Amino acid sequence: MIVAGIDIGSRSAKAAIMKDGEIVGSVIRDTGAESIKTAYQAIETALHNANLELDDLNYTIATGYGRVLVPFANDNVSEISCHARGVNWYFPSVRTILDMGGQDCKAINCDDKGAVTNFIMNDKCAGGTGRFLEMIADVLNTPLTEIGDLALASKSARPFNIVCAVFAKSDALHYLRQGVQKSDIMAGLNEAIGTRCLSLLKRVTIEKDFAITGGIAKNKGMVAKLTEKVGMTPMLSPDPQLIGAIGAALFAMDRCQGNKVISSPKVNYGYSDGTGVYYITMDSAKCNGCNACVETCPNGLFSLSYEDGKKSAVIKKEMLKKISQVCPGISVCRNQRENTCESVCKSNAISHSW
Amino acid sequence: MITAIGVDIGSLTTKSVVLNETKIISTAVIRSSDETELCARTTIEQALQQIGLSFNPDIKVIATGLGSKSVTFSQSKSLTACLARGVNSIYPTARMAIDMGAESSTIIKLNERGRLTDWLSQDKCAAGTGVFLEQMAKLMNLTSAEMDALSFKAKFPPEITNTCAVFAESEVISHVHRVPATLREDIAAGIYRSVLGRIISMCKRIGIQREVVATGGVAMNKGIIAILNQELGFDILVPDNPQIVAALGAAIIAREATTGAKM
Amino acid sequence: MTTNNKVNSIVQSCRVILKMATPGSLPKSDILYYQMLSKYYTKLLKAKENGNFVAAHTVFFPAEILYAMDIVPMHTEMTTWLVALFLGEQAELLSAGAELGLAAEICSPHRGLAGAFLRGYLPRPDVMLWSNLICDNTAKSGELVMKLNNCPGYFVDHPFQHSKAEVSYLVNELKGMIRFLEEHSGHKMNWDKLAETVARSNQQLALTREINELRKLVPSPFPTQGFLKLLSADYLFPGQPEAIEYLTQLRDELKNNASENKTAGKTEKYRLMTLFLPPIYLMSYLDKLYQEYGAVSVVEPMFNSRAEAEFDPSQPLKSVAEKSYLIPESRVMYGPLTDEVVKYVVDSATDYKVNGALFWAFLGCRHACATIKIFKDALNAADIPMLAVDCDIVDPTINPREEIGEKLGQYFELLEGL
Amino acid sequence: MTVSTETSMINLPALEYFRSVNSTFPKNQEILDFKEKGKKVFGWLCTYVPEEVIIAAGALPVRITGYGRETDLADGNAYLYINNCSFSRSCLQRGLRGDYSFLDGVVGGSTCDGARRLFDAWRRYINTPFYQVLTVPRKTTDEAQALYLDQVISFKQNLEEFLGLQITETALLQAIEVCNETRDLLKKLYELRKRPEPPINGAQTLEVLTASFRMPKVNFNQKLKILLNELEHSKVVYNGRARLMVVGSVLDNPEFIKLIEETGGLVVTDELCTSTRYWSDPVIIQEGESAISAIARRYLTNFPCARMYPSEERFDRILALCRDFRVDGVLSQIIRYCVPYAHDFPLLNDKLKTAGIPVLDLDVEYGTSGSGQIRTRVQAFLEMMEAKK
Repeated sequence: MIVAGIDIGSRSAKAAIMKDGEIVGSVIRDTGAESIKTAYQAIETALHNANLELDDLNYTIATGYGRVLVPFANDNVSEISCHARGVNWYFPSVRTILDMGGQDCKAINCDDKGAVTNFIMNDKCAGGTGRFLEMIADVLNTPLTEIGDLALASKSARPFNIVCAVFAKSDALHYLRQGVQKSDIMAGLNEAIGTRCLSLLKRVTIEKDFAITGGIAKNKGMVAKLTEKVGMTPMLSPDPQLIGAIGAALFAMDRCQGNKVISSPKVNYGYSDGTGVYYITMDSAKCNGCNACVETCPNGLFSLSYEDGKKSAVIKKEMLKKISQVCPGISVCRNQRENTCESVCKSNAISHSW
Repeated sequence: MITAIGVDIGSLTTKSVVLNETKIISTAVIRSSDETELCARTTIEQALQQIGLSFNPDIKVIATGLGSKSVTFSQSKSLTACLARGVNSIYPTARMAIDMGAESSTIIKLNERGRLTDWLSQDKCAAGTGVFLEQMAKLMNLTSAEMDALSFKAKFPPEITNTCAVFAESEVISHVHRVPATLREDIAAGIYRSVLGRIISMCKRIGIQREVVATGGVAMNKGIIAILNQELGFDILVPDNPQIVAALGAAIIAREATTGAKM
Repeated sequence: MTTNNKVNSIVQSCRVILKMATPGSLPKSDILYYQMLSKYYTKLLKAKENGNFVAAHTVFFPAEILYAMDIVPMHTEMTTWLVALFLGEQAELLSAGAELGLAAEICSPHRGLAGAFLRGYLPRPDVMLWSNLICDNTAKSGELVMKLNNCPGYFVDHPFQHSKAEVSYLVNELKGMIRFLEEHSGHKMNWDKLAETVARSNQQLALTREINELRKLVPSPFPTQGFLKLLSADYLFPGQPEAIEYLTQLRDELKNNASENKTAGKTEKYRLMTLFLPPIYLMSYLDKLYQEYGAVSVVEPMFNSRAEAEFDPSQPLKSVAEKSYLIPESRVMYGPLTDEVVKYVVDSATDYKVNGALFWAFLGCRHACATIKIFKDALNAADIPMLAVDCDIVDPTINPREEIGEKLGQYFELLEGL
Repeated sequence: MTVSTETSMINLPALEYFRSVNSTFPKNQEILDFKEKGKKVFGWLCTYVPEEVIIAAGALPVRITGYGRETDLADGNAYLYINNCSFSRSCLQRGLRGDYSFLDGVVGGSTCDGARRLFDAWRRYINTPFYQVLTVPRKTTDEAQALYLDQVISFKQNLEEFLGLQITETALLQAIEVCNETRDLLKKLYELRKRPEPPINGAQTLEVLTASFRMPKVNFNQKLKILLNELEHSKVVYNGRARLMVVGSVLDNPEFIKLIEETGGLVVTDELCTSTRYWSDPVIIQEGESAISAIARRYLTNFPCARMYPSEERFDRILALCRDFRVDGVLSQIIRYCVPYAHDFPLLNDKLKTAGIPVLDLDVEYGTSGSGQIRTRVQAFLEMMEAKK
């Protein structure tokens, strides 16, 4: 059985291919502007590494910020559940997880099955997140991969009161001006971020074992700081950034017992941007293949597909990446003509999110 | 002959103004570096070179801005005081000034005698500062100047809802990459609006009073000034070289200290 | 809930201060002040073994009634933060509050208060008493504390406005509290004792007024942060002999200083109005700073009662109710912000001949900060510049003290320029 | 959820109408028509203000709300302070920008610090001809009720004086009748949501509630009757992965509920100033009691806000709602700096968890339509509940 988990994060996209419970291919790449393209590129590279093809996949689960609109995914699961599940696969004893992503930071509790029992997430401020560290690395002109080790060399950390990504930057500059060692600046920042993470962790229950996921787990300085703050040595998986994708793949595995696929009948097609996520949901379970939508849509978005003998409407493959250009959204469409894909669908199999 | 020099050390640029008894005889603006002391000296020397002179320690120097206290050859004065003095010397009728710097915005109020009576500055969060604007311009592969020029063409500026620079970044990116993409001029204007929203809020907090003057590097952007005028509902005054106003103020204070004569 | 009572630290600190005091190094009033503190907390510490009944209560609470009933009071906010300060454990108490699930937007003193009970830093009270003076935080604190100590409690509902009906409603609330206390403590209300207390409250008000008059003198003979001691005297021993003794001594000293033209600081260049509370953990730092610039706080209209009222000992309960309306906080901060209130603040500025006003914008206090614009506009109209300084009154991590010092420095420079 | 809001819109014109009423608020056609007739409009803020008295005076009560969406609060921040809740800042900004210039008066209650200061600033910087803030006790004892009656009577008298008319007993009785009918109809609407597969979802319900503060009650009642009838015959039904309840203070942006329901949950009930706390209890006139005293009692003893003491009553009513609507999980949406609700959270959280109902703590700004983060939190919450099953 071959399954895939794909994690479209705000800054990077990851994919993991699992064959009979073993990881056979994976990839980590930057998230481009169009999450759909990114998704395809990511999965294709991962499959390529395992010399497999898209059609070989029995089941795919998407997670992360762009999870709702991965066209080839059978379903999506939140990154919180996926991280817990992924960590549990490596370390069943873990009960407390800290995940630091590009723009957010999460504290998670889970049980011995890797099921989430409690979680908390940071709010509107990006202070003390992955992006934050990128900016700092930029100021100290030290590669992101090295700033961690930098802090370890520190003798006297400098205090940072603000964690505003941009302003910690100017504080750092200020210190540089005073000729403060980069290591001491970095150590100070780690202290500030560490405190922030700890207060987040305190809002769930801190019980052993403790694991750190996300890019941050590669940052030795932060890991040391967190070990000190939390008072537990964290479990670190070989590729902490991949955990979410692995978790998703594991969920995918559950979904197809044996080789029989129980896929969510609903698939979302659409696009996302900073103003929100926009998608059309097609429910193949409800669709009776009446073809009305295919005839009605003025932009020829739909076509009928035949899967295991059942006719059901889908969005044309060539249209997948053009939805934002082709479909104006149902409310607009409804005002333009009296028949829309939704109104003609007697079985309510089509719905728009915008 | 030279009577006094003022230096304003910003996070991005360092400015100096050289005065004789009656007027400005030279100015210089250089990029700030990590060594404050060196920075201050270099900009002064540059200003002096332009008029074929070199620095002599007898000249009274007053420095303001970041780390100005640490400069050995000068006295330090607060930015607000220098701004007030500078603004008043250019526009005696000014009652309020909006200084938009690289990493902080400061609003000052002056009384009819041109004395500083109130100020408000925000330096806790990057939203609404020069760096923020530069970052946003970069996202659209524009220089601040290009973004500014574009902003005039804006027809339907979108509302940039995120104030946190990091989130605003992804918001702008999304506008850029949206199909069909939001026009860059509209995005630019949208960014200005969100920045000015915060600045005007600060003005209202201490009470808007005309005439209002705009200073600081950001004020060199005609586009942002145009929108500021719109939002305020009246035209604000912008000196020819808004960047050096604080340095000018520092210089004047220095001269007053030496000659006791007021400009 | 653990029991590691830390109130002792207050008593010890007072003892140390008093021990180190060489003749003349501390004014007699200060000695009385620290004796007052240690007396209050010794009583609290000994309460259990003396078989006393302990009632915890929130800020601006009519403790007169407790004294009249021979019940040992525990001022929760003040006790929490004295402990935190003397032990430097602000962070600990705040994170304890967070563990309880109290959001960061909740005022830090009250987050810490709950934290202090969770950690068992404060002794378990026999009952919890609280009221909605001065804010929603005070109004909501009680129930959580009751749960943490699992003790009974009584909430005194303080009405918003000062109408006849509202005063009698408040009197009724207090009656209810007395019934509640009699039932749980077995103590009877001693009305004569309350009457005496009220009589002393008149004396206390009179003394406060005298002291205020002295502070109007130029230069002011009264030290900048002294008003906090005035405040604590009323917090701990309202209408009690201890407060009277302290205030009398203080007044005499001030009279004396005034006659010898002694100033509070070295010089008096700037007379300041203080609005709301400065960060209490910065007091000594601020004192130095004020000295350096020759600034003295001469009036605190939000925290220093100078009401011209006379209470009627024959109506003790009504008097106690009326007193709660006289607390400036309840007029300036809790009640409607009428033109009279604004005028009261502006007039104080002129009466006390202030050059400028400092508003300590404690971000945890929503209703205080919301008045900044209104007071700024009113004071500026009277040509008095007002600076609002963002701060947290107990949490040092919010605004570094250098930053605050920098701002004050700039402000004094501004005053200089005028 | 199997059906999106829009689909069902097509068969529910009455709902469309309510939506149109909300879309142009505050100056919507209903209000303009009312003013056309030369009648007065009074803005009220907070559920403790008795609408009946305003209606009995022949005037239109309109609930003051903010923008109903997250937006730059430049003026709100300037005249209040960032640590006042975004709801009060949003309302004040609308006032400052003249959006409420059509109001002849504003009436509020001394309910929380945020509201008190909003009124202080409103009185000082926005001149609305009539202005009153009622003292609202935090208890519901007989004395408290007497005090509140005293306040309501003074409000009535001030109104009479301001409008130069008498508010008769009959007028009050009629007003009570209309308002009670609104409450009754809204109750019927909620009854539909108790079904295993309700004909209306949370986002749609919020549209109805929001419209109810923004038009004459008579018109509203008539429209709502039509809607109830439409829903009886509507073939569209909703079901979700879980039946959810939203608790908190003010919420008037349906987009927020929509986002929650997009993740697959179905919002079946709520405990908000803008919903159950608004319509729950009818005014009941007891033997030989005057209308005004019945009104005062109802408003003080109605479904309590977190400001009231003791909090148990609020908690118990939340638990009752959970039971009646068979709620699987509770979303606590607390607007930042809403201290009464923030303070109650630890206690409420305990109560619900002991009752076996999981709680998701969402800290939001007023008017938010929900970010990707909120979507993630809600989805994870649903997954968490499913994993427990």
